[in-house]
Amino acid sequence: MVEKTPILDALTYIFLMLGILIVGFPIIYALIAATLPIEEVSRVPMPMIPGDQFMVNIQAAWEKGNLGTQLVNSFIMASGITIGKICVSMLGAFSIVYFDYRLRTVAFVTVFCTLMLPVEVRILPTYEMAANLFGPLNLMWEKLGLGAVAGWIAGHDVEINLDFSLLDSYTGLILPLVASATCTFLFRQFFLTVPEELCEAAKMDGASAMTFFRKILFPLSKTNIAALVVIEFVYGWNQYLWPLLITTDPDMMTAVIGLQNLIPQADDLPYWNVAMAGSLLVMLPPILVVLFMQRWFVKGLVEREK
Amino acid sequence: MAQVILKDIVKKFGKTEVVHGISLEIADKEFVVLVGPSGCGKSTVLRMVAGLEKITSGRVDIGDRIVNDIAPKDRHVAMVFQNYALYPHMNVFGNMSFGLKLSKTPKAEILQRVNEAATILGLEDLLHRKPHELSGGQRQRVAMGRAIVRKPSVFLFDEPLSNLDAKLRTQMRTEIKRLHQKVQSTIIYVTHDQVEAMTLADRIVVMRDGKIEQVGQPIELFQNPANTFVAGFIGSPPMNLVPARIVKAGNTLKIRFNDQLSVPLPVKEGMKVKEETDVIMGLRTEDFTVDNGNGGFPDAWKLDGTVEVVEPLGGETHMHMDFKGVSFIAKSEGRRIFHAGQQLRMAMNLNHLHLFDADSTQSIY
Amino acid sequence: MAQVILKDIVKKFGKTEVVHGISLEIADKEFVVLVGPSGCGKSTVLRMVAGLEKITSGRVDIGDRIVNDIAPKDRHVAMVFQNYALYPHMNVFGNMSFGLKLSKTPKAEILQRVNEAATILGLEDLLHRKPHELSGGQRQRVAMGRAIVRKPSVFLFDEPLSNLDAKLRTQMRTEIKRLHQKVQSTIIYVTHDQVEAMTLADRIVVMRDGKIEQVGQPIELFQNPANTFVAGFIGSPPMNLVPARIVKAGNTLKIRFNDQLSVPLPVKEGMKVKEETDVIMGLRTEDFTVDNGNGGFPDAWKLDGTVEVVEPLGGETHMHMDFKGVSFIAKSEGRRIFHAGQQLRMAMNLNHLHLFDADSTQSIY
Amino acid sequence: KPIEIHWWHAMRSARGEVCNAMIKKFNESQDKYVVVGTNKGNYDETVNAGVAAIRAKKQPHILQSFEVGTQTMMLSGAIYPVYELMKDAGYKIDWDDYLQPVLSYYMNADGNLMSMPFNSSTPVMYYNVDLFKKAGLAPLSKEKPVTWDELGGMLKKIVGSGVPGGMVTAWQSWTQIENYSAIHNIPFASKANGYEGLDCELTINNDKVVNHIARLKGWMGDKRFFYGGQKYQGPKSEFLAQNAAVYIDSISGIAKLKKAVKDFTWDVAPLPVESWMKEPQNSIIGGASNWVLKGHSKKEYQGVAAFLEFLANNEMQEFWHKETGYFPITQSAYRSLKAKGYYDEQPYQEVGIKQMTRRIPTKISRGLRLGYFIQIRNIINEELELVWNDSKSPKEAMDSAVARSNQKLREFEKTYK
Amino acid sequence: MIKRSYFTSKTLPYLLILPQILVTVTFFYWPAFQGLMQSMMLSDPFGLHNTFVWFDNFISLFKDPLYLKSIGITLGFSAATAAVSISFGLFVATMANRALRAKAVIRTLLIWPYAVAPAISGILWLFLLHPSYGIVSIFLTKTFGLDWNPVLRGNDALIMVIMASAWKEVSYNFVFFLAGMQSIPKSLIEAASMDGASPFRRFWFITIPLLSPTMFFVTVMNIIYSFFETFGVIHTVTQGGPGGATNILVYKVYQDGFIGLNLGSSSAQSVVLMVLIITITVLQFKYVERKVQYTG
Ligand SMILES: Nc1ncnc2c1ncn2[C@@H]1O[C@H](COP(=O)(O)OP(=O)(O)OP(=O)(O)O)[C@@H](O)[C@H]1O
Ligand SMILES: Nc1ncnc2c1ncn2[C@@H]1O[C@H](COP(=O)(O)OP(=O)(O)OP(=O)(O)O)[C@@H](O)[C@H]1O
Ligand SMILES: O=P(O)(O)OC[C@H](O)CO
Ligand SMILES: [Mg+2]
Ligand SMILES: [Mg+2]
Repeated sequence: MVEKTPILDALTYIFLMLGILIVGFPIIYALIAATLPIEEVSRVPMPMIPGDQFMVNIQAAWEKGNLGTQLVNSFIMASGITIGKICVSMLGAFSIVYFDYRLRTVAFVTVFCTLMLPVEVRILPTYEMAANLFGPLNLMWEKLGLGAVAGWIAGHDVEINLDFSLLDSYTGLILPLVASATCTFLFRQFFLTVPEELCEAAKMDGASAMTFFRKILFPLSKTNIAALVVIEFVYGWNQYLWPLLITTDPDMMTAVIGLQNLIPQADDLPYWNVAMAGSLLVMLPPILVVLFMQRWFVKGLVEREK
Repeated sequence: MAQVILKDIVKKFGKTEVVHGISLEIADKEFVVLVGPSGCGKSTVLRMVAGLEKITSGRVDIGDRIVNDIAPKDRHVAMVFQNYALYPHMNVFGNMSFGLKLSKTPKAEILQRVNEAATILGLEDLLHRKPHELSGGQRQRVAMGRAIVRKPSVFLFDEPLSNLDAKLRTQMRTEIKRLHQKVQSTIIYVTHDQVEAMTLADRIVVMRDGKIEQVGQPIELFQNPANTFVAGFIGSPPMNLVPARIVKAGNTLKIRFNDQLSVPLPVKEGMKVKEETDVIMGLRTEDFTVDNGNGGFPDAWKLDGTVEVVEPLGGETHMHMDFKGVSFIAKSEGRRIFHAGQQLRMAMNLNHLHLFDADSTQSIY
Repeated sequence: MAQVILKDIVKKFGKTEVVHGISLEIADKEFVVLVGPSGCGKSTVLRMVAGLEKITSGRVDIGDRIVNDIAPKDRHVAMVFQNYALYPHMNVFGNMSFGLKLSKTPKAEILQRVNEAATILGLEDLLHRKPHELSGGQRQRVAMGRAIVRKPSVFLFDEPLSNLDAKLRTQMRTEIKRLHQKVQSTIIYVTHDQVEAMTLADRIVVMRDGKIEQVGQPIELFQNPANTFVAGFIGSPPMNLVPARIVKAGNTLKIRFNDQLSVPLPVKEGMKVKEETDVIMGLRTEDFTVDNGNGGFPDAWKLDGTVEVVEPLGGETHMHMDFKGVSFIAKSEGRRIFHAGQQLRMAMNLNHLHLFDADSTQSIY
Repeated sequence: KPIEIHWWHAMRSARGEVCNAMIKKFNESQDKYVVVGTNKGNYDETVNAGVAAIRAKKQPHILQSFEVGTQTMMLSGAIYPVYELMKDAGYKIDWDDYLQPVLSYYMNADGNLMSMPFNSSTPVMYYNVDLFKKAGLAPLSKEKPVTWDELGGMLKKIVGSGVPGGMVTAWQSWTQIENYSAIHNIPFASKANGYEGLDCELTINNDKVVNHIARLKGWMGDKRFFYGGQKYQGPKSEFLAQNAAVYIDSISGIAKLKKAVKDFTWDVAPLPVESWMKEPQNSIIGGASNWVLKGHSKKEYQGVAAFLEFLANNEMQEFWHKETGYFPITQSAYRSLKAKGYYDEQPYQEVGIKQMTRRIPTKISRGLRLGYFIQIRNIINEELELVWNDSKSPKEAMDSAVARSNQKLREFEKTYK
Repeated sequence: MIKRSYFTSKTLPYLLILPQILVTVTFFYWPAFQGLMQSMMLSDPFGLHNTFVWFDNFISLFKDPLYLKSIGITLGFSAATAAVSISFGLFVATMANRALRAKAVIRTLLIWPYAVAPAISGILWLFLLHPSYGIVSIFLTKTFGLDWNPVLRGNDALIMVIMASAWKEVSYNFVFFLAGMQSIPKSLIEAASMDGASPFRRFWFITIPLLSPTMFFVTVMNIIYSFFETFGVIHTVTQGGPGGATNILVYKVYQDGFIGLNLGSSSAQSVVLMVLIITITVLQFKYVERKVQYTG
């Protein structure tokens, strides 16, 4: 603005620096801790001068926390959720926005009721669902007395026990988290802003629905996809309660869960240096994704508002 | 062979009918312009011809086929949209060739057709640009190019120029006219800009509220508007439309505006105007002239008035005049300078008078 | 006392200079319109007067004070923005009274001033509406009201009408004119619409690329454009501007367009045009008349040409003519019908001829 | 291809490594079975992982559950009682050879062993010998417990000598209420601490317990006692950092202290008793046992039995005891260690055993068998925290703990009726 | 909602929406239904004994003073987390919006905590605020003589989890506020300054009111975040303690259901949360409908 406000301007920058410092302090502190040997880190107060044990601690964290495997798991889970959500929701939104069919409203309502409901509130039954995907079928079999009917037809007892578990599997880590409408909503919002004429022009050009989707809509959604990639990757990577429950095999655990093993518990030595090194390692990938894809990320976030 | 015939076409969106049975025959190679105020159904009619909108009832023929149930791409029509609807992620070549590619046209032919169209439109150097790297006019041209390459027998334009600024609009108008002369297709063109309609059309279709008000050549509509709606819509500045009453004065009829002001009604052959009817009197702004004594108009056509507002536009000047309580706008040549408050004697050229029935608004004179 | 004086004002954004030393004196109560193509710096100049933009160098006086370092609110200016910039969360009353409230004006006075302004603008019944409950024209009026209540000595308008549709624009134009007559303040008005400029301004300032091209009364600019830029900018359709060469023919001078076409250059007192110079010849479209033998023009001013494109607008017709390879646009009365290909003999009214130097584009005749 | 046997346990860090070593030994000792051990977090988490897995029919073969989960597991209907398992698998086990206080905790009403004791512990008192010396205090006896009053006096001296705090305790409910009650033969709950019926009720709002809590609360005033929290931070780090000179925890703390303490000497003493308790009862056990879960094949159970048998053999038990501090669960292993003179070298290793076996267990000191005990412990913990942070008086807290717990007990009772 | 130019096909739209519906029904509706059933049953931890008890679980839930306390804690925690992160986010965004230069750099420096998992944020803050070795708590104790002890004192613990939760949200809020401020037409601010409003008044009278839609959205998202996603923070830092002082609703669901194995009550709590969230969502949509318009 045009006022001459040198004091205010200076204050602005001072406050900004302060703000950035406050926000950044935990990480700076963690970084320093991660460079110190155990004796230093458990000194009170911890020295603020970085030590030279960074690589040692990183290595300790890597080995102790089984981070190699777990980072890969996190990566697979995060990417799986990202790709799954984007695919499922893009097709869903396409169906809802561009087609007129009898059950459209039903589909719309069905999907969007789930908009803001996090997994946490339905965690237990979801767990059982994941434990046996065919549970409901089995239950129906029992409850509806279909078994008896089948038995009567077959002339002997028919026991059906379909069994397909998602526990300790990537599918289990991923699929239940794909069940959310946020992305579908976002794509729907975006599709609604795509000029109708574009679709009409394509129709005049002889494009079928899927051609339009592949050749026009998909390329146009690129920035939205990029935005969602960031948001969903971070979301997937940072999942806590779900992977905590669904994985039991240490080789299937995700890094954020595995990290708990590095935090000094009541029965360990206070290896905070290793814990911090591990934390840094585990938080790095999503941070990098956010920083490198900032532009899209911000766009995506802000568009969620609409 | 690409005449287009609309027969009683009706369009309903849900329960609301927005086009109420329109019939229209468009000859091969004719340039027809649909005009009318916003929401009157112009686009809807066009889109029914294009096949983008189902026809609720009635039928559309293109060439010698009923096309009601034919897919847009098979109707041999091409459409240019108001916002161009260029595919933003494809370059100009991609945009122009997309339809051909989808119809599996051989590569060589695509190339040839696109180049041909690009030459016609002066787009040769832009083929590799993306739409966002083009100016408004260039985009407009690409949109036309995309239509041309398909060699349609009918071109449909939906307000193709309304996104352009005034200068470019004038220029593109000429280009479209030239294009029509070159490609010799039937064109149906939607606009709400009456200048465009006047300058481009072989015939203008004036629509209102889902109905056709009048169809005719531009000059015909200008000179013989069928009703006040067309009269007010065609011509700029619009025709003065003033309520009046026909009264008897001796053995002639007079148009009486108020107690103080009336003018004689010139007798016309076969005239059906009756006395003591309420009418709307129409007179174009150019049918006023500042009286200099040698216009050759009878004195009864001359009125004394006051200039209220002057709008000098350079080449012409619009004067908001008050004649004894009745307001008219008069146009005058631009180089003479008038000022507000000035007293002027003006002659009305009642040879160009229009009268409309006050109730039905239909022309009665 | 609110004359506005700009003295050599320069504006740089970073390193790019967008206003290159403009000087202008605006008298008290004068209505000055800045016109020019997009990006020429109109808004920037206005905003420097408002105090919204720092002045890089030069000075601005308002009334008898240098205002370079005075805050916007203390300059006694009020501004109406293109998008109105109404506070969406306040109702009309809130919008209009916001400035007064901030300056701790007593309640009673606020009420009185707002009511006064509302009366002037016909906003009495809308005071409790929020901006989004208003039509475009009403918003426009509120924006003006907000300016009026502050009783500024200078009003600044930045394209206040460009968001409105054509009809409303005409109507609001009249209201602004009326407002000026009522409040009697100095007004600086930015537009790129030359009709607005012509009809509103006491004086027009034509700008291009951060410089002033010409300042003058509307009719003056129309009749005596200082250069081809102004000539082309003011007037619609724009003046014909055709390159030509002055050659000697006997003891008179001729304007030669090409081997086959030339017209005599009427001698004018104090004329400085020299032979064998390249010029651009300017002639307005209305200075062509279809020759009917009694226009009183010398034969040498008459040319035979072919009609290439006809644009009948009803009241007038624009004809794109070709005279032996030279193109002109001529305007003709609307009721005569011409058609493309027609041969016509046209008279040029060379009394209204303009000549511009081909290099400098400055008027030389 | 060897048959996989899955074992979910709560053993991590030092103890986890020992577990892994034992598994490795077993796997190398034969080629029919492969045991896969998985740490499922702490005790709570391991039990809930197990429960969830059972519900989902993805249960492991063996699930380690801490003593608190005993009732839950017993009534679950999801377990394969070990006595049956061992019988079915053809092992003849001499159950009498097992430490009786341990066995009695895991036996059903008919005296049959439901789960295989594995890591059994009992709380003891660790103290910092150096700080004691500095405060002019003599080392404590390993046999005869000090009284709480004596301890109070000692702590006063210690704090007076400049140590930031006196005493801290881990597992506060277990050490200060459950074991306090057992040692002083005060019922923790009615119906013989729940052994004799689901309709039992908690009784910890008795004067003795309340007074004990009040005493600790009183000590907080002059830093003789302070609260170190339950997790991450924990009282142990306070002991390690020499912020506290006395530290009450399970004997399994030995493994960790051995590993972690570098710069001071520490020793172990029995838990303090009240001066009026002339003949203190045995302390009760803690730690965990291994539950065999239903739903697997006979062949696999064969392997399970082999593994459990393996874990109980002398060699493994000695190894386990030495490395972790947990009891050797069989008399023979204990005797063998004794015979080797191990306890002469490492006398502190024997403090817990002696404390736990010093008297024949009464119905009250035998153990606890409560439904929803995990929640009840959390309730007690919560209420104690409210005492520590001045929100409630000891009496209020204990009353509320009893009321809340009883509600849980009723719910549990309803569920199983 | 309906595009004018839709495609028509009998099967294609169903095929396209099928994966979404399948996933939603399988992992959302079915579990939700199960949860609802479970909430009306008394069951043993292993699901082998189930008694249908209608609304008993809900009734005892709302009779339970601890549940009511947990509601109170959750509300306080969410309100505080939202207040801290919103006010801080707004403040920094305002500063960043004022700064003429380096907006991109500033954003980069502020945005990354968004990517940090709540659980890790908890660890970081635990490390900073730990009573015996956390640098911040040492600073607080030494400088202000505060007796800071989140292990013992509920309020301190609550403050600790609020810090850890709010920290992460600051960047999220910052992004929205900055975007919101940048979408306020410059001319409005200019008009206000012509009207004589100082920077502070412009902020108060123009920016804040115009930011209200963003503010509302951000508040809703913050509340949802602090209701659910902070699970990781609580789980790593306090486990609901001390004395239940940080036992927010979602943690209680976990604690009663997964640790305490009291499934009926836990499910009833889930249902309560679900209803709550649905209410918030509906409100959110209602409000979005009549959002303040920026232009006009
Ligand atoms: N998909 C639709 N659903 C419902 N009503 C519609 C739809 N499309 C158009 N209409 C309505 O039909 C009427 C005619 O619309 P149409 O678009 O044909 O008008 P138009 O003459 O092209 O107007 P404009 O000049 O504004 O483009 C309008 O009242 C419009 O609201
Ligand atoms: N804040 C700015 N930073 C950099 N350049 C600017 C800024 N504001 C304006 N300009 C540049 O200054 C020149 C003049 O801009 P200005 O807005 O005054 O044009 P204008 O005549 O008002 O145009 P229009 O008719 O499009 O409003 C343009 O080239 C523009 O790009
Ligand atoms: O530390 P542990 O393994 O001895 O267990 C202590 C308690 O018994 C747990 O309930
Ligand atoms: Mg239209
Ligand atoms: Mg401008």
